[in-house]
Amino acid sequence: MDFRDAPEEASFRSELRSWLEENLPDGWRELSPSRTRWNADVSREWSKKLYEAGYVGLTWPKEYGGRAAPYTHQAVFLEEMVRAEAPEHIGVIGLGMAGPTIISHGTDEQKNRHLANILSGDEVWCQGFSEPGSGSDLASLRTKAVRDNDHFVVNGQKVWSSFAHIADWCILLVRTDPDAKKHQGITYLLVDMHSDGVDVRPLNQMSGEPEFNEIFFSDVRVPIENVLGEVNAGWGVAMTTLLHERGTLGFALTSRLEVAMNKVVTLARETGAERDPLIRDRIARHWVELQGLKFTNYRALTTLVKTGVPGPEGSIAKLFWSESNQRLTKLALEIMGPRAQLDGDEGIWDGYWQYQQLRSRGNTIEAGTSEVLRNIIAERVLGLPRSR
Amino acid sequence: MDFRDAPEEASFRSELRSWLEENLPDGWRELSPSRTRWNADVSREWSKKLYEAGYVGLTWPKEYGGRAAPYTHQAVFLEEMVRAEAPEHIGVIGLGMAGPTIISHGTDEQKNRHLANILSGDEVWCQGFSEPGSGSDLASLRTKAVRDNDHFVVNGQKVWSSFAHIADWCILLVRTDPDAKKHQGITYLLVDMHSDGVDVRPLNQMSGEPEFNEIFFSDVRVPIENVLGEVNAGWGVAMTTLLHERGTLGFALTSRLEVAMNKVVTLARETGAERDPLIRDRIARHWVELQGLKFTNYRALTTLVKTGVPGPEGSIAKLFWSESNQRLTKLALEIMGPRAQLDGDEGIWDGYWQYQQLRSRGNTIEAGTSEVLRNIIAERVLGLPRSR
Amino acid sequence: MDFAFSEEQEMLRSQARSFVTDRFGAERVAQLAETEAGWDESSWDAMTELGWMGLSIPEEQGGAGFGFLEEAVLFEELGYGLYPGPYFSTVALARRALDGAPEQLKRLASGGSRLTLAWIEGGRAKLLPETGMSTQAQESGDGWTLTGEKHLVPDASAATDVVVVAAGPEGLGLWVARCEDAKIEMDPTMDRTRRLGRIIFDGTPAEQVAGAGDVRSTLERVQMTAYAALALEAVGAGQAAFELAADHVKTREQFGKPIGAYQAVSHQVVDSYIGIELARSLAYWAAWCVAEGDERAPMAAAAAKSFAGEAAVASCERAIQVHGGIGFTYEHPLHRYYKRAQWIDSFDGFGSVQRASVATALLGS
Amino acid sequence: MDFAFSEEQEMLRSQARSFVTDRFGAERVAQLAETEAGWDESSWDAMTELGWMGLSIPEEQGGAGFGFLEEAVLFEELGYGLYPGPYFSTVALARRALDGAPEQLKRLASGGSRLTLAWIEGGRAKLLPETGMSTQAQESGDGWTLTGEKHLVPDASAATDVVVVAAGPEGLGLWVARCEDAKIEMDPTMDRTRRLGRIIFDGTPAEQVAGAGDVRSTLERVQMTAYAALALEAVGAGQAAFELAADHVKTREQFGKPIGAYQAVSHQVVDSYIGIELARSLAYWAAWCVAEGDERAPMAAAAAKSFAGEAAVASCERAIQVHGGIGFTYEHPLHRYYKRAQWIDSFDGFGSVQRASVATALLGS
Repeated sequence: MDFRDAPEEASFRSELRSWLEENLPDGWRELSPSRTRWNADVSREWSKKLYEAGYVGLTWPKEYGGRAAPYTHQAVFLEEMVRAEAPEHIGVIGLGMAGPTIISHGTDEQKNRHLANILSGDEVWCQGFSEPGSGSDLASLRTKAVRDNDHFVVNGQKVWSSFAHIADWCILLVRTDPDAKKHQGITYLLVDMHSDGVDVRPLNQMSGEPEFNEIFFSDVRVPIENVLGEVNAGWGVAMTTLLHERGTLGFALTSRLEVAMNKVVTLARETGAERDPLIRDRIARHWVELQGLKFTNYRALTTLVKTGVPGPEGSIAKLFWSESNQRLTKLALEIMGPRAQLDGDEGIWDGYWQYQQLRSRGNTIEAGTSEVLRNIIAERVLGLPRSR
Repeated sequence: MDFRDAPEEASFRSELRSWLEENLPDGWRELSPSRTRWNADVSREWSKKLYEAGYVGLTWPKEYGGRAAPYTHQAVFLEEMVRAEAPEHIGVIGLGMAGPTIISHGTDEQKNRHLANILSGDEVWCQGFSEPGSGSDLASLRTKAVRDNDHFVVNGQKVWSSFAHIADWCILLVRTDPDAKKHQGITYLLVDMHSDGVDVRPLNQMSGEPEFNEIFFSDVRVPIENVLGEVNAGWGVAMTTLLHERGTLGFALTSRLEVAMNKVVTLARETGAERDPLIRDRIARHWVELQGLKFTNYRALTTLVKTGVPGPEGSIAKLFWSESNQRLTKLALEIMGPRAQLDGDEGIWDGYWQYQQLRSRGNTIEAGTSEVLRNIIAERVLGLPRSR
Repeated sequence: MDFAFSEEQEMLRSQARSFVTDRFGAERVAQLAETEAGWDESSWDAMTELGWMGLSIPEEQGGAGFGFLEEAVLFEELGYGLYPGPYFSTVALARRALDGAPEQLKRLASGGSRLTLAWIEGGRAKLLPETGMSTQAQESGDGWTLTGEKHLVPDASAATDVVVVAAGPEGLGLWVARCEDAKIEMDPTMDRTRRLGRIIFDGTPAEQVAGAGDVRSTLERVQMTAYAALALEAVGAGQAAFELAADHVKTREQFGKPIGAYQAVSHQVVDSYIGIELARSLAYWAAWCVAEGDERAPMAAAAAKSFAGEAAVASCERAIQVHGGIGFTYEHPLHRYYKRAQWIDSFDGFGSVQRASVATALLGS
Repeated sequence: MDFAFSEEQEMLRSQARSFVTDRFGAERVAQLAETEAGWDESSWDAMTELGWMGLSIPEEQGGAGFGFLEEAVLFEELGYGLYPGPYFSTVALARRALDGAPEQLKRLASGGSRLTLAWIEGGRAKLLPETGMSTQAQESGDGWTLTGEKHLVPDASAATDVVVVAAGPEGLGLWVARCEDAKIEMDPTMDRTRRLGRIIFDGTPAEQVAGAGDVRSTLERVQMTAYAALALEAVGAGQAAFELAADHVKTREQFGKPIGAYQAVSHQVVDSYIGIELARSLAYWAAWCVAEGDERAPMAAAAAKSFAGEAAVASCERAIQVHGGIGFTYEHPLHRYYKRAQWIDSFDGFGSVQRASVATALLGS
């Protein structure tokens, strides 16, 4: 056990730290604790820069543009990104979900076509899993694809799709055998979002801003070579995606929580709430929780490095993060007292926390509701009987 | 709406207050915040005194020794008992469960035989419902009774029976038709605990003290006239008992919580913890919760007085009380800091809180687990679908 | 001992329920929230005609001569319907400072004014100011003028008149000014149905309604009435969210069953039910104490506001959770109840601020 | 960056697991808890033979020359097995004050002593005393004597020697005395497997082990080591309760299904799993920081103790709940884990006390 950097980790860290200092967009730090959040152009440019410097896809195989570095470098990378409060790569879905699934299940052609583009940010991806009628019960999906020679023709509707409005590609689950059992008639497609018949409509979230989208598919033709895995065997492929969504992504989310935690400390100082013993106790509680979560991720990572399989503790990350983030953003509002209602320009930090707090309510719904994640831990990690 | 006493409530209150001042056992108040809790002899004597003064069975019909007073008098009674920190009547099971069930379902003979004795404390009752194999799933009970001319012959085992070691009578659920459906072969018996073949063994609880008992029945003969309600129709009768256990008793439990709340305030003053803002916030939170619970009971009571049916809010009482009492007793230990581990003579107040805190863990299990009570509210009050 | 509203009060409740559901269903409230005004001014006339403005105003000033208990019924129902308009600022805040100003009460009862209260300045946010105020009242001829800037004034743009806490020559006092004589700038507020704004006074003419001798007791009355009113509104809003949740989980199916059949879902709905019922009991108790001038009124009102604010927020959060994604969208009404609940929760400080008052009453300071 | 114990440490863990499960199963612990001594003295010799007493003691004093990370493995496993005996008081408390007393370390490594620490007096309970002490150390010939009374001394009756915080002529210091030279009175303690007692010194001969110059830093080291050790024990005890719960709900049936199929039950078990896993991560981090003398050690240890203590208590409470009545009985082992978890939680103040230190590190005082 050693929490210090090994020599090659230390040199990677120092190289990255200098790089970030030199390359962060001008005025980024000053900008960051404001409501100004996500700008696709800035983000694309930054993603490219990160990629060109070799910081994207650290653990991916070299032949697809990665660096084949050990997983611990990814942890160092996230820590330094937090320290610098650097913006994230635009390709959250591509890097965290589509990419790893293509690495696991893709043909050489699919890998060559997509993986490097995902890393560079040239291909932005979105996810087409959920439907209005199938939320937690994903396998009840009804978007259908019918074979027409060397194409599938897709019709249906997907929902809660982040980035779909700027996405080039979509990982899409469709029903290809309506007569098969629920889990056995599903196929996993890679769909060009610029195809005819794809219609993206933004869905505004509670805060009023769009982030999610609905995607409507009307006779969209998808070439047969864009099937990922086998026809009608898409459920297993989707499980790979979800594993990454809840595992690897949970890891990155913990870094975001650390950024938010630091901002709460700053807020408490700025408002004088740091002198309130109730606030102090809650800040300390959050800090302790955050260390617990972070080091739990590291334990799972060590197991992954040593055995090739992540430790079962990894299943905790997304679940605990989401509930912790909800408590933390609410604490931020409480620190503001009666000013908590002031949003936008007149609010503290341009309404940064007002947005974050409302946004956080989605955390326990998206990417597996907390109810479903507890079922999964109960059944798959603890071996308890099924509850459905 | 009027939270003040109506004139007859006010005169009842003042008469009772004077009576309590004159009649409380010597030194009772000084004794009460110590571990010295429950002494059957003192309790019997006190129960008799209360009865003779006309304060037991306030709402029961006059022909059975009651006072036929409005339910609000019962509320005044409980408030004054709290104010005086007076000991409770010994017949908790008889007054709260057996008595009301006999009033609802009993024959005239059963009523005449038992009700006045319950009020006076001459008959102490216990409950024989739970079995080792049937906890929440009460209807799976297996203690059986076989008809033998004008008797039932009972064999089996009951558990978690408070007062059984001093009880004269038991309300007992037995299976009389093993071939009927689960809920349809059960009979409700009134059993003389002094019968041959009844064996009571104390069960020590976490604190080390006995309170519950196991009761073993070996060929116990129960006369046929001791069936309450009809043979094989005991499930419905048992529902009456449980309704009272969770409703009326929950009401009385709130009074106990008020006594405990006052003691926590005293403890905080004695230890200086009253100056700790974290403790102050928690004490205030408890006080607020307690008022919420108390006035919710009063609302249910008003509905009962006006319509003859208690309001649905009554279902909250036992559930919320149990969880609140667990938090309150834990707060008391935290107030003590490192001294929280000192039990008995060397502990603060002779280990009063140490006992109360351990005892409180049973509150969410006995008389319907919190899980079962939430199911009941979900299904019966809110009309949600069954979850079993 | 009687814990029920009278038949007349229950009739008022039905009237109010019809008013909000007929005129202010979820869709209508959503539309209004997106307009610049943020409310439907014609509703004020309708409510005046129903006699609601003068409910607690004595008959000699054109009111109905009832008390806060009647108004309590309205607060709960207007909270249930998320009524957008300055009823809270008028009746729970400003009206409580006007008992010594019969002409103002007459105007209010007749529908001639809509009011709010301005007490917050930069850096000081408590309803009961400890000392000083930078907003100044100066004598000018036979009247007064006000100069200074007030923040976080509820429904500032919907009000015609504003009661202002300011520093006069003799100390703190309360003055009423016309909004049209001041400059009003509305701020972006999370709850678009109850907005906050700034009012800038610059030699604005005003009439004094409370002097240094009774400003503290007046503001204490304002505070406890506001707390009780907000607790009632919170009960209404929390109840509405709870009902949406209970209805949704009965019908939405996943894995072949309505999701209300899963305990992880149904028990959340039960906890909302419990929270709102306890909050209701506290709010009714507080309302009665305020109406009767009971000595426990300040403590009861603080207790009710802290508990009901948090219970309503929790009820909305659970409702959003059991709705899944749809409950998280702007188009679904849930977020509007949530933002109102948060507005209430944050008023004059979140729950721990009111619990600190309760603790002082229980334990000393 | 490596978050795993070494192979050697894992072997030590297996050894410890066998030791506690073979010699100290739940029934045996229950028997011992009811005896007057409260523990099995012969276990000390066995543990000494296994080399556990000298794990972190330098080889020149007869130890193994390892560090706290090896001891950390033992604390977790002894917590899992609820080992009754003065290992915690010896190794986590007293041993940390003896680095300047090589003869004492030699005796300890050879099994010649069992130790505890006495720091609490009536009215003052913090491990780091702010000022003064009524217990006095006086020079007497070529040695010292102690006079005074100490409270809440862990495992006082099982120890042979005690390290005492006392006031000497130069200020606070630490002295070691023989327990047989003092008067020991054991107090009824909720956790019967780790009892607290009073030690009364009346001219008791003693040897000084730390003077005014380094008493504070020594006690800080004692405190952080104790916090880390207790966090590890809490993880062990909480894990044991969690396992009992998980096993029970898989087999206990109600309404025709194992109760673990009901989410109201299974999700409680999941929350225990999560709590214990996070606590474990914190405890390992704290152990490493303490072992390495990392600058974050005091903060990490305080964080781990506050979180793990509460997580273990919660794990036991959920385990009791899902067991139903049987888990609430004295004959079931659960209450013993629960009482140990509460012992840990209350040590040197409940979690909010350690969080206050964390807050000071984060926000200043």
